[in-house]
Amino acid sequence: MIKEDCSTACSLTRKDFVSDQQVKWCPGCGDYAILSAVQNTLPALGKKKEDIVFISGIGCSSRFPYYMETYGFHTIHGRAAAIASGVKMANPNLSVWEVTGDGDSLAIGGNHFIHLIRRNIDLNILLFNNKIYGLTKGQFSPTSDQGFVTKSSPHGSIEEPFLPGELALGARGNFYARVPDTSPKFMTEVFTRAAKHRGTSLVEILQNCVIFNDDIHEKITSKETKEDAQLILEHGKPMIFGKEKNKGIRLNGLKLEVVTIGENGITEESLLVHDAYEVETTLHLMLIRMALPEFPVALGVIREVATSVYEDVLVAQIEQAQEKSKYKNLDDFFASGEVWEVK
Amino acid sequence: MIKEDCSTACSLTRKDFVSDQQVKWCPGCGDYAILSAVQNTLPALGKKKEDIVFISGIGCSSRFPYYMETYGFHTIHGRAAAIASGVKMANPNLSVWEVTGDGDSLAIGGNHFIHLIRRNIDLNILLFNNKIYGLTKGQFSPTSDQGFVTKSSPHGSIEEPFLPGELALGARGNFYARVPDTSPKFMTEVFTRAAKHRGTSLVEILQNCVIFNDDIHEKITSKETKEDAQLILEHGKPMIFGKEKNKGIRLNGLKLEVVTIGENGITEESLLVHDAYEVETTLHLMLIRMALPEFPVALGVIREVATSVYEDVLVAQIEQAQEKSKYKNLDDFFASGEVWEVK
Amino acid sequence: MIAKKKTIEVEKIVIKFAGDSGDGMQLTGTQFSDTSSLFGNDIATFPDYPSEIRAPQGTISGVSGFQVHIGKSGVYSPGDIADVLVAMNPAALKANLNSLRKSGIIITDIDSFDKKSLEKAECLTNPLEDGSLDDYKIIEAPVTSLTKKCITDLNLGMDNKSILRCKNMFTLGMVYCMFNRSLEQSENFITTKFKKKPELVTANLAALHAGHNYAYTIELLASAYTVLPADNKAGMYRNITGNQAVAWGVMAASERSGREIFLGSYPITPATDIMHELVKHKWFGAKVFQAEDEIAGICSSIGASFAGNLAITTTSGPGLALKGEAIGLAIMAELPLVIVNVQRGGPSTGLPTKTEQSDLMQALYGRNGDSPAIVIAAGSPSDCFDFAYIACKLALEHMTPVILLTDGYLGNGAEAWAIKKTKDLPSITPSLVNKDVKEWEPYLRNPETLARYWATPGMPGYEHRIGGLEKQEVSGKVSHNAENHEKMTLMRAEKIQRVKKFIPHQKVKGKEYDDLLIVGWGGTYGTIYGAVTELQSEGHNIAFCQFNYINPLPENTADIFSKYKRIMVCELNMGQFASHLKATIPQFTYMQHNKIQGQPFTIDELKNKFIKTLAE
Amino acid sequence: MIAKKKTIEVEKIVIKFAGDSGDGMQLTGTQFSDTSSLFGNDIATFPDYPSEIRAPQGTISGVSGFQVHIGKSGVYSPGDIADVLVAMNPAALKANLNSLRKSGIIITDIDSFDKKSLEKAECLTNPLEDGSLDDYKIIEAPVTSLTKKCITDLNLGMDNKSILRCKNMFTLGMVYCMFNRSLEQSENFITTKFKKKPELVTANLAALHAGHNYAYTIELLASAYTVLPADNKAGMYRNITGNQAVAWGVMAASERSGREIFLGSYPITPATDIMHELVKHKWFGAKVFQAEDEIAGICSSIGASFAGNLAITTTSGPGLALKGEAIGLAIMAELPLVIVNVQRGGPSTGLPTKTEQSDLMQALYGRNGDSPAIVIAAGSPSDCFDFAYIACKLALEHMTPVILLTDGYLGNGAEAWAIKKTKDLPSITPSLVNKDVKEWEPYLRNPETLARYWATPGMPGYEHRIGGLEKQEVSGKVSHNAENHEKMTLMRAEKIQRVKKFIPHQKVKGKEYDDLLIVGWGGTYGTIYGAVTELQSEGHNIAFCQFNYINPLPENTADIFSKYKRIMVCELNMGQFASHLKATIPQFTYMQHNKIQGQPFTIDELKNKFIKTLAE
Ligand SMILES: Cc1ncc(C[n+]2csc(CCOP(=O)(O)OP(=O)(O)O)c2C)c(N)n1
Ligand SMILES: Cc1ncc(C[n+]2csc(CCOP(=O)(O)OP(=O)(O)O)c2C)c(N)n1
Ligand code: SF4
Ligand code: SF4
Ligand SMILES: [Mg+2]
Ligand SMILES: [Mg+2]
Repeated sequence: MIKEDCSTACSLTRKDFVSDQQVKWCPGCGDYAILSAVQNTLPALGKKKEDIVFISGIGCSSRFPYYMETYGFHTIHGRAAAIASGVKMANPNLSVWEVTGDGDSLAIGGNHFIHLIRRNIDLNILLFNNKIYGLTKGQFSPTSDQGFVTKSSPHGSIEEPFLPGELALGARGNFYARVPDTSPKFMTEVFTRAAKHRGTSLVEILQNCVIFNDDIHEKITSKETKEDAQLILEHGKPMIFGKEKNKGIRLNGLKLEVVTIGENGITEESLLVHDAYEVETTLHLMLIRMALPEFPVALGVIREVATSVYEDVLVAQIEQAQEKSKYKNLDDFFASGEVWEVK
Repeated sequence: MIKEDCSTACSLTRKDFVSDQQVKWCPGCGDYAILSAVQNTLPALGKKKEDIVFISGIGCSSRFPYYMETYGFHTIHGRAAAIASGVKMANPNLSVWEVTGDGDSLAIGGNHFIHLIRRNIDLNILLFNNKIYGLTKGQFSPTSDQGFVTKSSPHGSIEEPFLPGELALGARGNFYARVPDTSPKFMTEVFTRAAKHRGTSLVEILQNCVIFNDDIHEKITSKETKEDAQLILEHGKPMIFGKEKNKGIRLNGLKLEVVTIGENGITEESLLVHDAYEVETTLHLMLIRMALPEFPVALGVIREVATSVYEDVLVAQIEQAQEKSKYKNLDDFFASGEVWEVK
Repeated sequence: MIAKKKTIEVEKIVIKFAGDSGDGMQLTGTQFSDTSSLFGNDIATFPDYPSEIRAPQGTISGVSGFQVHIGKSGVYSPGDIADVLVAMNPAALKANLNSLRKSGIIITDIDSFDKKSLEKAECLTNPLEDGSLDDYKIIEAPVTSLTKKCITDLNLGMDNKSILRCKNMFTLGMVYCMFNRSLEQSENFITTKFKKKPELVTANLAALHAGHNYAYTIELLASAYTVLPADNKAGMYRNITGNQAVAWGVMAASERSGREIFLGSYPITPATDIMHELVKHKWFGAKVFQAEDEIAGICSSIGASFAGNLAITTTSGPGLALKGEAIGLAIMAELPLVIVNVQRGGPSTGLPTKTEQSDLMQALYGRNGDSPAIVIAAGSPSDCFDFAYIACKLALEHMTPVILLTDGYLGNGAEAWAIKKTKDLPSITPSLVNKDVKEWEPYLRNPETLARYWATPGMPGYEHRIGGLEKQEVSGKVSHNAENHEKMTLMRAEKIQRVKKFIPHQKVKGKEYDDLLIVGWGGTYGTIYGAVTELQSEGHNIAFCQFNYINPLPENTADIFSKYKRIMVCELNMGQFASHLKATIPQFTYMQHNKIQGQPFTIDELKNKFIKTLAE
Repeated sequence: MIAKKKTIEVEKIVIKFAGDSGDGMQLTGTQFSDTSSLFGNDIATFPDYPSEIRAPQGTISGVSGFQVHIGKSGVYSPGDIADVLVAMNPAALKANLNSLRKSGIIITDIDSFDKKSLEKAECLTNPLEDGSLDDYKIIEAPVTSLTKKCITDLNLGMDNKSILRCKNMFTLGMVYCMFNRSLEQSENFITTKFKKKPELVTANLAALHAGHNYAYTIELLASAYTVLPADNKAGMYRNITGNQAVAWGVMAASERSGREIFLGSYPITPATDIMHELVKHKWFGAKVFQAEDEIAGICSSIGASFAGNLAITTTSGPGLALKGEAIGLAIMAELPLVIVNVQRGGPSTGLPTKTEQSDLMQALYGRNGDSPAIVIAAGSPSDCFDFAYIACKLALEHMTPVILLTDGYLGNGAEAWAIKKTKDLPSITPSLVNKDVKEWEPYLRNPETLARYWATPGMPGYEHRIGGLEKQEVSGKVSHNAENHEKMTLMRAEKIQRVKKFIPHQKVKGKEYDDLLIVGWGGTYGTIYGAVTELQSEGHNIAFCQFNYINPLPENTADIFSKYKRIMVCELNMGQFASHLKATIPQFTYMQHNKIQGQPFTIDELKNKFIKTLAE
């Protein structure tokens, strides 16, 4: 059935982005909150519904497109980045979102992930990091901690986990943000920033899988500890956190340290001020690597650097070639070169 | 024909590692020097010939194993890392070398590359970086510079290149070194260090492809400029370089800078001292990213951090399980559990 | 090595719902049976209330149960023994365990297994942890907490107790999902029943859907595979699923061949359990590597094979597609490798939790070039043991990849397995170099099998290089020579054909020169067997042969076919084995019977088809 | 759309060696002809010295040449026109260009094209850059510098001049590699000739090997494909290689369908040149994406197709193996996609620079599940234009992946192409949604073709979701329903079978009811055609039909087959098309003639085979 073309006539609301499919995640799954946050984000972006595309791989998280009343493609495991790249190159006017999991993007899809980031195609990646393979019922993933016991690692996982942000910056990433699935407004803010950034935006969402890895992010997200455990970064603002808003991050030589304002002569001025636009990755990487219990976990937009966008250059090259072309049309071209006649 | 078992009886020399196959690279190709350096490295390692294995993918560089009188496997494009991982896990006593190109490891093989590094399996990767696909006759590769004109990028490549070292550290790498194919002794030294390091050792070799990308590393390697263009790192030594040995690298805030000893009160003490063993990647990454013309290019072992090795833990888990096992043998196990008898 | 006579019964299934008196099990059972009737099932039910009217909560005497027997037809009793037990607490589990068949499915509320409840149920240890349920398939669902969560989220202002009363609807939703039932009947029921209390309508519907979604998400499979061990030989038995059996078969092959196991794999439904099983057996020295993708899975195995291990990789359809290029490498390098493919519904992601036989052509041809491999298929869950063993034996003795096809139905299905002693299994003699022989080159061959002789890193004097480029015969060096390529291509083909001499002749069940020969392959064994034997006993002229060796086919295949008027190939796909037979044994005409519904055949459906065909 | 009558002549080839008098061309030519005689060739040579005894170096008058005509037999003259020209400097090139056939190969020393030499040769612009050689295949080898490098490295103490004298041996090594000749004869010659000067032996051998290795490394292909345009229709012509033709065919389809081109690809011999060609045409709006691997190549194309582009991916054997899973996705999503596979020798890495037809089964079956796609094959280089065009047309009109098979021989081979006007090509009407019709669902189908109607992002009101899971018919929503799966599987099969109604009937060359029908497919067209027509003109009862449509086969295929006593399938593999025919049209008996040498058939060899068969 063709829906009425309302997208141009009336202004869009959250509901316009809710599809008619029943949402099929486990009750309590963090994916619900993310879905909701995305649906809250889109209306304000000013994109028409028909110009928005969600592309996913395979995994619980990858069922996402079915629930969005936009164009959507639930593809194959690990390949969403490549498919989304094709969509965007084919039609640069589209707002393209890749929805993926830690297994989908960092296990089987790792190669497309790093290459997409390197190319800086203008896509938004929502990486649902629940540190587990949910859909296949609980094996350790490339972000699972060492020692993690799962069905496929009954003696504990042997592997060093990736930090998605670190890997992305190692692949020359220009936009990286981290948000927990427990903060709806924060998610919407960050998703909006990601959408507005031109180039590949990677948002890592700390997502809870209630079934196979419940509470894995609890230390970061629980009501009791979150203020001490989260450092919410804002560009241009000093790095302050804690229940009392009196803790901060300071640079000591080449390392970061947690300090308390008011102790040992520390003032707000002693603290680092977040600069998301800095081209050098040094400080961004330090922020990405901060981990509990020594440090709070850095959240928000950690890096946001504007640089040339793949498809812009592609289109420019095409336009230039068209301007300079000696052929008016294909027949012209076919008839050019060394041609002879048989009579 | 079975060769005589000389490897244990007599001590090995370079010649023992030269196979009977005619070497088939283009005259002048940098691969010759690398082959030679590897053959010079092996005798001193104290490994028997039969315990050494070379695994490669596909590419000019990947023909390498044919020329080594050891065990060797010239596999398929991009998969050497995965195959070498299997070899090492199957028999941890072997000294396993992966020989690969920038296309083989960073294009099609990118996923296996980052996962191997993350797992820290004790392999030595020799990455021949000629910034081109040699074997397929000259397309840009993931390390080619933006704007590079090739058969597949007649209007100039649009892509931001990877820095192999940066990607490896983003994938949690613990050993990374860089050497030019023009310095035979230096290569042998670095290869020896790589072989001795336990865990995944990545050596990026700046290799010249005379046919499709001649002199791409010339600014770094040419006799005239190399002393100013190369910063040769040695653990524990200050970072000095230059024809006059009077230039150095200093830290200024969070950035590196080139200074001249004797000017503005700079002495050797003002300079950074290389610490390859530092766990934090911050400074190593800065060194990896230094680029001409502003900076010299950092060469030698940039990072060498000892940490737990994948197959060590695997073997330990197996040994532990064997000790604790309630089954003496397989028949025992089959007959355990809920068993019943039909009479 | 085909498993002995047995009957497979898939059309009928007995489900027992059991819980505390307050858990609403009667209602749950009734709902399920009502829905099943609407679905077109024959049903018989048996409500089984606690004898005491108000027995203490959580005790065995307080357990209330409702048994439902459903089937396509011919259901005459509520069933003696349950196939599926839904147990809402430890007491319900304990009380009903003895009436659940071995290898049956237990669905239980993991949240109810706290210390107090266990004590009330008089359990000294937790049955979920003490190994006493090893022989069942247990589904531990967090019923209480998920029910709570989904209803609390709705802010209906309900108290905890009322919320918990919806647990039964959560369970019902799960069971509906497992048995492919529609929710509609129960939705209507709920809406009508609580008409006056809209919040209860909302809450119960939410729980029903949540349970359904939960089961859907974690891909619960109803493995409705009931094996009646009709005439088993005397001996020791235990239950085994097809996926377990594959793992154990490989372990046995490791023991007999003296080669260590290496499994490189990537999780994929329904094959993952093979990896889950094997990784438990580190005590046996099995090395299991969860790779970053299917390609790394097979490639690490190829590396391990090169290094001398018994190397395996396991996957399902889409994963096999990804492994094609690497299988070609193993064919060219002539290395032993076992590829287990647990087939599921395709194409593409298809029907991941359903069974199908549609990867046969892919197994035969899914890679570039003329690249023959051995393909075999197991016929039943316990058969998976035998054919995993044979796959390893053929790989190691013939120096080639072997593709073993099973399917979701076999992999998840369980069956009684006559416990084997490893020493009674056929011997395995890997094609290793003979160190006494001075002449060796990488591609020197055993004249009988054409297998090359395996020399592995660590062996002094045998250093050599191999690879994926065409090789000179004998020396194994790279060769671009035209005649040599033809020779080697024919050699690789002949090597696989020679396997015919090492596999058993195909057997037929039935009389020669009967009217109709039914041909099947792999996992449809049980149902076809059931249908044909029933027809035979009814006096029909029908015979049956089920293939386990697909490539090469057994030597006497054409011989057998020549003895029947008509041949009908039955399979769960569009006719892939029929195509294979047409291409390899073209002199016969093959009728086809295909089912492409992600479901196994049923005996009735086959019988009807066969009777009709016989009458034609 | 089968290309018109033509003769293909592959057994004979004319090579001209040309250089400065001092370059040793006579010796080089003699060496090559001597080696070729030893190889068993018939040869005829023609030395062609400069008229002036000591003409100035580097000038046209100083050019010395040596022409060699080699063939299996029947070489009676040194040849009128050369197929390959080895030109050591600009003068040699200029002097000999007019006696080189269009689309011939030029091997030249790029180091010699400096300003001075160009001036001496009276070239106003550099012919390598000014486009005047557009119609030839140019191999620019750095002969001088590589010769220097390899000899200098040996530290023989030779002066520059003596070193440069070895350039001819470098070139000779290259040519030996291209034509698969052994170096032995020339090695012996060098060793004997310079017996007294060991450093010259070393230097010349080094240069010979270096040239050989260089050619080997950069995979120089001798595309010995000579088309004699026997009876071309009147019109404008230009030369085209098969790979070029594929790119142009796609461009024409883009023009006629109004869809922009997207090509996602990863380099692989011998398919890379399609990408190289297409990327030149940014002026035409073609988007070419060099992906990180084959999987990203096809997946980016699938994304582009979803977004509404005419999407293509190109590869060769091992790359096709990697694309299998994604092809399945396109089949399930029912998206238009063209997959071009330029076949090479397999299995595995195999023989990357040789030709073969061994990916047919992979094209038909190389993915999981029952997953049919259209498979077509081009018959000659210029035919690649037509079939690339048809591939696009079928994909866009039938909403399905189409696999186009060509091979290394076609891809690198060149042929005269009758220049097409785009408006004369058949129209292409993509199966787009009709915006006037209010009823639309993602899997609503055109009743005639069964193609679904394509709605692409950017179209308001058509927002929808598709994916790789099985879909409900019409609505396209995810469905696990059993009957629906069967319905959809049959639908996908039927959709492909329906294509029969939209492709031409198969044609036969020859009389009905002849003794023997020769069947071929794809790139063997020219040679089989040549052999059969010669035999026909000699009065033999032989007919011939070459298939371009492989799946589905043309509707009248069985009809044709029924009219011949015997059918013989000739192909460059172990018999894959024969297997396909047996499986799809099982009622006939198919004889086979296979060649698996990485080489095309030759006319003589076919004629002999056919005559023998006719006599049996
Ligand atoms: C080619 C292929 N391999 C494997 C699978 C099985 N599979 C599906 S989802 C998945 C992992 C999902 O993990 P993640 O991406 O973290 O998603 P989550 O379910 O946790 O959201 C796997 C292994 C598949 N569908 N296809
Ligand atoms: C599956 C597959 N895809 C593509 C190719 C073609 N191919 C061979 S080598 C190569 C790239 C080689 O580049 P690199 O690894 O940098 O090696 P180099 O030749 O430069 O040493 C490509 C694309 C192949 N052999 N197999
Ligand atoms: S299994 Fe985990 S990730 Fe998947 S839907 Fe359930 S809670 Fe969410
Ligand atoms: S093409 Fe380049 S990389 Fe390859 S062998 Fe020749 S010089 Fe070396
Ligand atoms: Mg996950
Ligand atoms: Mg390279």
